[in-house]
Amino acid sequence: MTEAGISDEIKAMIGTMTEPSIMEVERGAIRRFADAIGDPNPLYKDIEYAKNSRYGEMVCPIGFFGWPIKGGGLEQMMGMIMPAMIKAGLFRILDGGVDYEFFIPIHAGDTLTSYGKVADIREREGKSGKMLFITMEQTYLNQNGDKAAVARATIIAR
Amino acid sequence: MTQEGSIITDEMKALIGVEGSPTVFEVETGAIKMFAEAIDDPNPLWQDEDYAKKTKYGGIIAPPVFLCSPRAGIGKGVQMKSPFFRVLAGGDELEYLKPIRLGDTITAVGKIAEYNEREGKRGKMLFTIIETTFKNQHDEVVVIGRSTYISY
Amino acid sequence: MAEKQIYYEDVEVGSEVTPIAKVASTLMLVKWAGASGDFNPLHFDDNFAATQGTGGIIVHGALKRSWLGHLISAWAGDEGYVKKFSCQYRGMDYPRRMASMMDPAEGETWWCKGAVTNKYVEDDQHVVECEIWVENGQGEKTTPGSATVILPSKKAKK
Amino acid sequence: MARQLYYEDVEVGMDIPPLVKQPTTKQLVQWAGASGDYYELHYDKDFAQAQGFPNVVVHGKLKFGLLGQLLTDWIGEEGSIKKLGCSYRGIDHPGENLVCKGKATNKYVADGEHIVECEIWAENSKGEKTTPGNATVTLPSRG
Repeated sequence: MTEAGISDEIKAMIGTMTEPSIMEVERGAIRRFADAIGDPNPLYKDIEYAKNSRYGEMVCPIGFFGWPIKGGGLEQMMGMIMPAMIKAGLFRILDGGVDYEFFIPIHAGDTLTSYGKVADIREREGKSGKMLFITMEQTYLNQNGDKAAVARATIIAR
Repeated sequence: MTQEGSIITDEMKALIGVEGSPTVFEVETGAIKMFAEAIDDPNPLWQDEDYAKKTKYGGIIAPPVFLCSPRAGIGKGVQMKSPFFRVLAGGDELEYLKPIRLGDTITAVGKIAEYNEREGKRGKMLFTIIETTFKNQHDEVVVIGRSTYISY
Repeated sequence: MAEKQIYYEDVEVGSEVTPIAKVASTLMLVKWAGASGDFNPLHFDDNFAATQGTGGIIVHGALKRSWLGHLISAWAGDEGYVKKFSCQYRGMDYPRRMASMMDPAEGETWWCKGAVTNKYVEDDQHVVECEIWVENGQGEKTTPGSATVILPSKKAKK
Repeated sequence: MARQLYYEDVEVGMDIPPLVKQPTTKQLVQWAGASGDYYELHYDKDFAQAQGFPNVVVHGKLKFGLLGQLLTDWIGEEGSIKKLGCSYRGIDHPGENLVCKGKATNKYVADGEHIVECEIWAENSKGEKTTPGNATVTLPSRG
């Protein structure tokens, strides 16, 4: 693997952050979510049950990040990176998947602030030529400023 | 007494006025937004807090037909009886007493208000009118809905 | 949850994550669109899907991801905690059509499954790593993934 | 928003500015999500065809929602709706034009309120009123 092949323009984007976006977590959104995926857990629909649980309020299901909680400026980051990639002749984009890491539960009524960061850009020589692995990190903070979750999305460009 | 030839039985009449199980619905930003987007109604009164503050309402309110949905509980929880199998929604009527405000918790309770029968092209038809009363968290009636269901 | 809480001591490497069956009906896809806010017509409009080369309307990847979220959070129980979670979208899935108002037509049922791949204690946390996946009626893993779960320990229980 | 409408601006027989809509399959799915009405007739084409319809059908209550917009657009922020109702008489399909229209049928002052009664409806491209209804609104007065 060689780092030399990445243009300075692309390399300079590592560490770039997006504007924060703000989302409110509503009970109705959690209910619609649980109903849609067929998850009968009362933590997602029954306020009384949730209040008596160790969470004290309805909580977000695991799959809640990505959809409907988007944010984090994924599109904004892509918008910043794309022109440089196109210039480098890397048009084909593959979704390399998203990893989630959770730190504290997110409750209905929480206000999440998220921001995105271009965490890493690596170059690899694949069978069909040069490939770029771009890792974009989205961090979600709750209203107390505590880190609630981090999503790491990888985009492969070739 | 059941009238001669009437399809409305005493058993059905006994259901008039019996209140159904309540539906509780929170008027949240997301719910109003979904509604406004579904009918493609860009009125800032439904979504823009800064704008809505300056109006006579002093804050975001819901569009007029907002509570006319199964999610908000219109016509829900009411035991219906009909000699016929097929049911059509015939129409809805809403009466407004108070604005529906963002943040309200609305409790809907329905009941059968009346029956009517009519002779249609394909025989008898039963019109069941369900009245749904929507109250806010201050126990004020905000909307009364009258929904007509036609079975035939 | 009404189900019995699982403890760290209950699982071994190779233990099965309690499977969950899902039926991706057109009804579920429409509910998901509403819950997620993803209204791409590829997931509900036959005429549109016919122009996209997918062979018909397809199940949202994020819906399958959320099923896996259901699988792992239901298994971890109220006392457990999902720490890390990821999955990849490898294959397309087609929803079941509805034969009547209540029942989907004959066709496949999807299974969300998983197995424990590792267990260890770290920083006083009882960590269990799992491989998870969604498989279609032909047994193909269309959505493989992994999860890291913190489980309660019987030893810590008084 | 548009200029505020006043009671004095309204004459019996005058038209409410029409609202042209063309519900899409996306809107029907959005409506299902917003209303919780998940009846397959409104999004599953195979299901709709099995029921004898050429395509999926626009929810009646969605059309009612459009009539609500017709009125709120017309009466402005100072106006209020007292009553609003409609009947579901005909079927509409997504992708087809649906024009919401109305006219003032009566106006009077009662208990200090300036009241206007209207006939409202949604009509299809053939001019058929698939969703006729009525509304009672109050408007501010210049007097």
